[in-house]
Amino acid sequence: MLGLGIIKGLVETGRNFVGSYFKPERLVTIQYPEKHLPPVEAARTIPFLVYDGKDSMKGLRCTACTICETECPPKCIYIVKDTVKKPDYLGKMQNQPKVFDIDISVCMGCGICVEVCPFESIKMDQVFELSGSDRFGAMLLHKAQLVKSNDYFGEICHEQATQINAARADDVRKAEAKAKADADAKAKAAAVAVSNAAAGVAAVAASSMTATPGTTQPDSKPAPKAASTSTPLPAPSKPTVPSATP
Amino acid sequence: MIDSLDQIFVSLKHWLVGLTPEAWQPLVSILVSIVPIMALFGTCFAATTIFERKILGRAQNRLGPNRVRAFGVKTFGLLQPIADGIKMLTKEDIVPFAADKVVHFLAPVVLTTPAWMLFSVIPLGRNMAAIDLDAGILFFFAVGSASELAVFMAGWSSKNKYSLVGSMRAIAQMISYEVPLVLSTIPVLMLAGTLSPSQVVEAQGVGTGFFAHWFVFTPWGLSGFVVFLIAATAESNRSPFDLPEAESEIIAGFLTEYSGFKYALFFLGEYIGLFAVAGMAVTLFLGGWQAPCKALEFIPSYLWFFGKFAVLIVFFIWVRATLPRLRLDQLLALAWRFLVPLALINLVVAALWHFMGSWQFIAAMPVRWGICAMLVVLPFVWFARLLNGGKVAPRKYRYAE
Amino acid sequence: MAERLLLANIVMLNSIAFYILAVITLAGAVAALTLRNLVHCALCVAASFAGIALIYLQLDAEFVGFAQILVYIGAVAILVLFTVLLTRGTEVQAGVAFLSRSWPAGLAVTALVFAAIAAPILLTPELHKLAADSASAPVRKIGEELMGNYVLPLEVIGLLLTSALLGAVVIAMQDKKD
Amino acid sequence: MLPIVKYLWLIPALPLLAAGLAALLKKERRASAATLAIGSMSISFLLALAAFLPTLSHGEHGVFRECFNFTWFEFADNTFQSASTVQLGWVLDPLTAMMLVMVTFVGLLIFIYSVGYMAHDENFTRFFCFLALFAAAMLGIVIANSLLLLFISWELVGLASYLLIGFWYHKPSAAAAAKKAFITTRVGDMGFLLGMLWLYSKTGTLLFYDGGNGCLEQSALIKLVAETTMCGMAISTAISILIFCGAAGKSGQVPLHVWLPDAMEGPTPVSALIHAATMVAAGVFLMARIYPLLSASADPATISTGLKVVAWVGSITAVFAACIAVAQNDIKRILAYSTVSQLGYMMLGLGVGGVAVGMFHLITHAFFKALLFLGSGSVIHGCHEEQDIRKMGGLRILMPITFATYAIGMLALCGFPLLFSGFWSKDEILASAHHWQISQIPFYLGVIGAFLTAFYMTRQMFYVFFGSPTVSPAAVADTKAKHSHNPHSSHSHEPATSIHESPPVMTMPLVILAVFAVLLGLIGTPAWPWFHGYLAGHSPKVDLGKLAEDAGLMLVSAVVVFTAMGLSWLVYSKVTLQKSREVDPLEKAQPFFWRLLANKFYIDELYEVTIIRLNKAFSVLSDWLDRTFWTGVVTMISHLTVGLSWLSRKIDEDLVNGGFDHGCDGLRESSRNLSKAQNGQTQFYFRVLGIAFVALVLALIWRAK
Amino acid sequence: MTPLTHYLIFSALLFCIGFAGAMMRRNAILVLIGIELMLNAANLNFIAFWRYGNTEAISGVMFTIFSIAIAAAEAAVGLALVIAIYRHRRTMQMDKFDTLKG
Repeated sequence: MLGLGIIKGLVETGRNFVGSYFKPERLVTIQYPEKHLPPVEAARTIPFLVYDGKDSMKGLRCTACTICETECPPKCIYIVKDTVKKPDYLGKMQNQPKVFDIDISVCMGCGICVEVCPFESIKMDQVFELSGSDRFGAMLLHKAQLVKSNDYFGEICHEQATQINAARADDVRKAEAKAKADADAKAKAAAVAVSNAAAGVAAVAASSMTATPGTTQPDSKPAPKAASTSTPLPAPSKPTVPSATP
Repeated sequence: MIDSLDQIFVSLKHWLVGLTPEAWQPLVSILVSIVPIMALFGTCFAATTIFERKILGRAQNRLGPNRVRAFGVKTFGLLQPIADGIKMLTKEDIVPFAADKVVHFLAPVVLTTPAWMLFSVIPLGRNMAAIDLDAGILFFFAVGSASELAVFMAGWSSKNKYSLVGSMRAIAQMISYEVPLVLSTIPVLMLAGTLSPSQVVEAQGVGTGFFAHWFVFTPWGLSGFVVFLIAATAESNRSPFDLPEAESEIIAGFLTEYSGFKYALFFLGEYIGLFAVAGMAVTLFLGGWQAPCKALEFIPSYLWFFGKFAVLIVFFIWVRATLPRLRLDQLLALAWRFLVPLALINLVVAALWHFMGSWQFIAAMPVRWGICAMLVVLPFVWFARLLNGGKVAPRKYRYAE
Repeated sequence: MAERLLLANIVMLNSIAFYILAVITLAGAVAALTLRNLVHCALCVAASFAGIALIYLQLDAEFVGFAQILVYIGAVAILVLFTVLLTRGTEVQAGVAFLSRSWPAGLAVTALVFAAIAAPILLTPELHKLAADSASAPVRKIGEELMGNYVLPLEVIGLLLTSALLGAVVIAMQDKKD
Repeated sequence: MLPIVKYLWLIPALPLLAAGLAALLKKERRASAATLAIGSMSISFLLALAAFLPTLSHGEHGVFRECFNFTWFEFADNTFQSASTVQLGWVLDPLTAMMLVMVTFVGLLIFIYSVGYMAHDENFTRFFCFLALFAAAMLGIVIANSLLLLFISWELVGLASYLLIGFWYHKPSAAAAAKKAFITTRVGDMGFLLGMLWLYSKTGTLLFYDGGNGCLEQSALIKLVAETTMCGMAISTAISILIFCGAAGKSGQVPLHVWLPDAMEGPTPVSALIHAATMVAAGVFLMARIYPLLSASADPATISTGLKVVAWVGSITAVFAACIAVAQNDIKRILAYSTVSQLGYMMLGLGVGGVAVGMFHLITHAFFKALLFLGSGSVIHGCHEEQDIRKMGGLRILMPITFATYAIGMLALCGFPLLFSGFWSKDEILASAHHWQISQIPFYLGVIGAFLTAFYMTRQMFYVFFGSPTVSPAAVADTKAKHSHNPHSSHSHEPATSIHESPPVMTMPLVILAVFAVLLGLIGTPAWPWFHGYLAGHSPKVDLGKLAEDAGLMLVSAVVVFTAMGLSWLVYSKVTLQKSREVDPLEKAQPFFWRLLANKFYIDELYEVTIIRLNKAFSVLSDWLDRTFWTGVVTMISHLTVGLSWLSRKIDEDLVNGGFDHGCDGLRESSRNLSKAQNGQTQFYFRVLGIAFVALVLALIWRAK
Repeated sequence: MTPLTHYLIFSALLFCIGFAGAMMRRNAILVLIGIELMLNAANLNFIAFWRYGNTEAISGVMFTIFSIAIAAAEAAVGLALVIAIYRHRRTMQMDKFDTLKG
């Protein structure tokens, strides 16, 4: 009969009304500014740039390859290459961005930049309190505002960060082994000719290899030092292109 | 003592009018009636906005607004209307470029003015109708129908397809539901024998002894009341009949291009219309300001009126919290295939009830009740079945359950 | 003295009200028949109807006034608006004359007609009379008349309205063949 | 008046309503149609019982009789003072009550049976519509207190019979049979109609009983008896003989019996209901109803000519049909001739012994003949529409219930002594015939008929139920099981392969009818003739001595029956065991007589060469007259007319039209000028309106001045 | 205060405005509106005469009530006709509707 369903519905909402005063656990509302919901790993808002180590500018993974700029559907990324290069975690010299801007009022949070980045250098953030009082300027984030440390990434996306770190450590280990093998081969070749000089070079190269994954092994003291010191040094050998991360 | 408490506002008005020079008394008398009504129902409007949101929230296991503070004091959100009001009034008034500016401006005014006028005939207490019109109920429906024009003006002048669709929906809905709305009141007018609201209320006080003689406590009255409530909900464009403003379909219907103060006026007009219809429902079916029995007459009449009024408003809010929106065809089918036939049958039932009132034999009362109740319930069930039609198969869930 | 003053006051207010309403009504009517946008015309005519309803009230004919509002504003005006929308009357065509070709003849005839009505009115001295102080047509009396003397016209009107309703539906219904 | 009398019309009205509703049903609503018909019939049966109960008590004047009459219409005819109205009405007396119970009860059983029998028929709904229509009409006959109402119902019964015989109208034989039945009975009905009109013109009323004014009551009878017509016959006798024509047509008396055997083309329930139990008995009922008229004679001591005619026709029919039945091979045809023969018995009983004797046989016959027909229907149904008894055999094993009930019906029909109802009713007829004053020949004819009846029924039993089936019972049981799984697939034409017992809905009525076929005799034995007392309006006493009085006659009839059955057994028991059953042993012995009998004494052929040929000759004559003589007359008249028209046209065209055309031209010209004012411009009309208004005002002002 | 003449003149003006509109506008809807205005002017006369005459006899009021009802019927049928005509002729111009000319 018409009306019974209506009465059932009224009873349900009536119970909710009364119940919400007596059973606080019924309430689904979070008092937001004071309380937050626990973060969800898959959540994403806007992109940020990841850096390793302490120095945000030196440890920046971005190589200014501009793949993300090309791929970005709303075209909210703006990159200018720097003329100066810097070494990456494998010690190879890479380009670095001079300007890296994202207009987050244009960004739609699709995450395509993250998908296409070959260097794991751009990731999606979980911050959402992004309001600003300036209609135009406040929403245009510059490189300095965009950088966040790999530790932070580990915090918000623990699982993914661990995987990436492991992969990168693996790369380093492989590169080391390769370098060592090369060094051995060279040493053998050089054993006939010059043996003393080669040993010194190999040692330096090895120390620079171990330095990069410093973020994952914060206790490894020589990492920053080695990174900083190894910058001016030329690559000791051709240590294979950093194995393309999936 | 009780009487003077009951008539305190009436005496106050007389005293105030008496203070002025005699030549000005007609004007002053009018003003003294209008100002309190506007103040009172304006406050009601403010209160209803916050309580509606509170109740809606609680009915959906949320908290509702609770954050407005005044000078650092927590008010549990009670000052929300003031904050809203300030926000509304200070917002930019945007008029679309293509809009018909004059009509666009006039629409909220045309909507709100008649809505306020509706209160003038509703008796808020004993001797407390602003004007005791002989044809008050006709006045009520006549003025109430003016809002259709306003809705049309709003929808058409915005030059926006959503607005136009919304206003067309609203007009179709209002015209359709005006028929059962008026038809459902006719039994009351027939049995009360008057078109004056105060006399209708008095007719419901006759013989008040142990049990209230409100019209809602008769078979035809109950049926009429239900039809009236449904039609009133639709007339005031409230959920589940809020198709004209369906946010999820046509943005906000005829309100789409309104902002700021004009939007607030529309908002006000709708709520005032709702109050007026609720007040009319109280007057027609729930005994107006009458107490349910002699023993309770020490409570002043206006308190009775506002008590019933508040119950109805809460009921409207409750319904809004519960029911989902209807489809347009369902809406019109409900009006023409369910409410109108029921209201028409109800006319006959009321006439029967009246004539069976002269029966003298012993079991006359139960027989009268039985026949009338049957004549009300059977068509209800039958039309409900027809309405459901059984065309739609029960929903099957592929994964759930 | 005071009573007479009071009465004079009310009467004066009343008659001022009439002139205001008359001006509004006439303005509405003129606007309705001169504006180019049909929706504006319909809205203006609604205003004019409202003015007439208020004049009825001013003439103490409550019931008729409310009936006028209910029927003309609640129904006829809406009907006109719907018709305007259904016939795409809102599209004001530039360059198409909104007056018929023979409008000067019409104007002349109108003037003649007005003269023919107004002259007898002005020339009949009996019509320069004033109204009684108060009058009322109570609803109950109207109802009794409707059910008594006028019961046959009432029935006929009911039939007329029903057939008009059905006729309107049938006429305006879309042909199935189209 | 008892309320049941006032509402007696409900008994036929309910089936009529059911028929009307069933006619509106769609073809697929089979269950509804059956429910409607059976439900209405059950209610009618209950009402009939309710009507039956009060008739058990006798009124002051002997017989309980109450009637309800009303005026149908009046006409301004001043020839008769009292004849300006036509009245209809219904009557409740023992005759009516007994017939009501019989018709509704047998009808109900047959309706139920039909559900099973017609289960696979496409036009099931239509069938029940017709059945209900028939029941309504039959009940109308029974309750009628007016010869006119009776006649109306009578014709409706004929219509229903026509519809039902031709139910399978796609079979040419069925269509022809229906037509034949309709036309043949019409011949009799002509007499009925004439008799009725004569009666009306003489008495001014057609009501049977009307508080002393009815046509069957004393005052009318005296008037009718007093007048004589040609050959010195009393008018009452002449009228009753005319009405008897109708009865003879309906009841298949010689020479109008020819339609009844052909009517077996209809579905078997129809044969059982209409052509055995009810409709054909309507003739006998009619005779019983007008018995006062029939038996009226100036001198109460003498027997009226009407009764003599009835008795003679009945006795001749009894033997005649029985003879034919001996040589038939179609199971239903045998039963049909048997029916004709038994109807002859009823007429004989009515003629020689009065209402009770004939009606008693009617009632017992209705039950056992309905039983036999339904049994044969069951056999036919079981053998898949096979009706030739020579192709059957051994069914007693395959269809035990049908066999048992059929045997009971057969014994009742044969008049097997003491136990079976047929014995008592037939014996009574024979006894009455024996005591008849006029002649002993009807008695001897009756005895011969009884002998033949027993003979051919035994023959039929042997053919159908004894002997060996063509397949072994085990194999039959096997196919039976298969058959029950798939009832629709077994439309093969090998009768023996899937012969099966009929469903309970068919056998149940058989059992009930069988019970009645046995027990019903007990209400009319000579020792306790309750039935006669009931009809006559007095309570009989049990008197076993009466039994002894008739013992001699009973013995004779018993001997006759046993002899016939024994003879039949001798002839056919051996034959049926042989495989060569195609040639009947009697046919071998007497081929000429056999052929005569098998061809029904060539009655149909006789009609063919006499009446029908005469009819054809008349048609040819009419055709010739039409083509030559009348055509000439018509042609002459038409030429005359053409000449007159030519003259008329000349006058019209030259004289009248000339002036008229001129006038029209003038009118058209002026209209064309005037119509220019109507230019279709609404606003122009407005302007004219305005100017007219101004002119009006000016005129008014000018007049006021 | 206000003499009856004023009402009558007002009503005459209203009537003439309606009449002029009905005569001069090309649009069929406006012609109907003009007719409605004329009807209203007539109604106003009824009420005015009632008010200025014997107010006990309410035939003026009754006539107005019936007149309003008839006007409603007229509007419904008239506008339906307008819609039907528009559907067939695709125009609202009154001077195009001259199929019935003589």
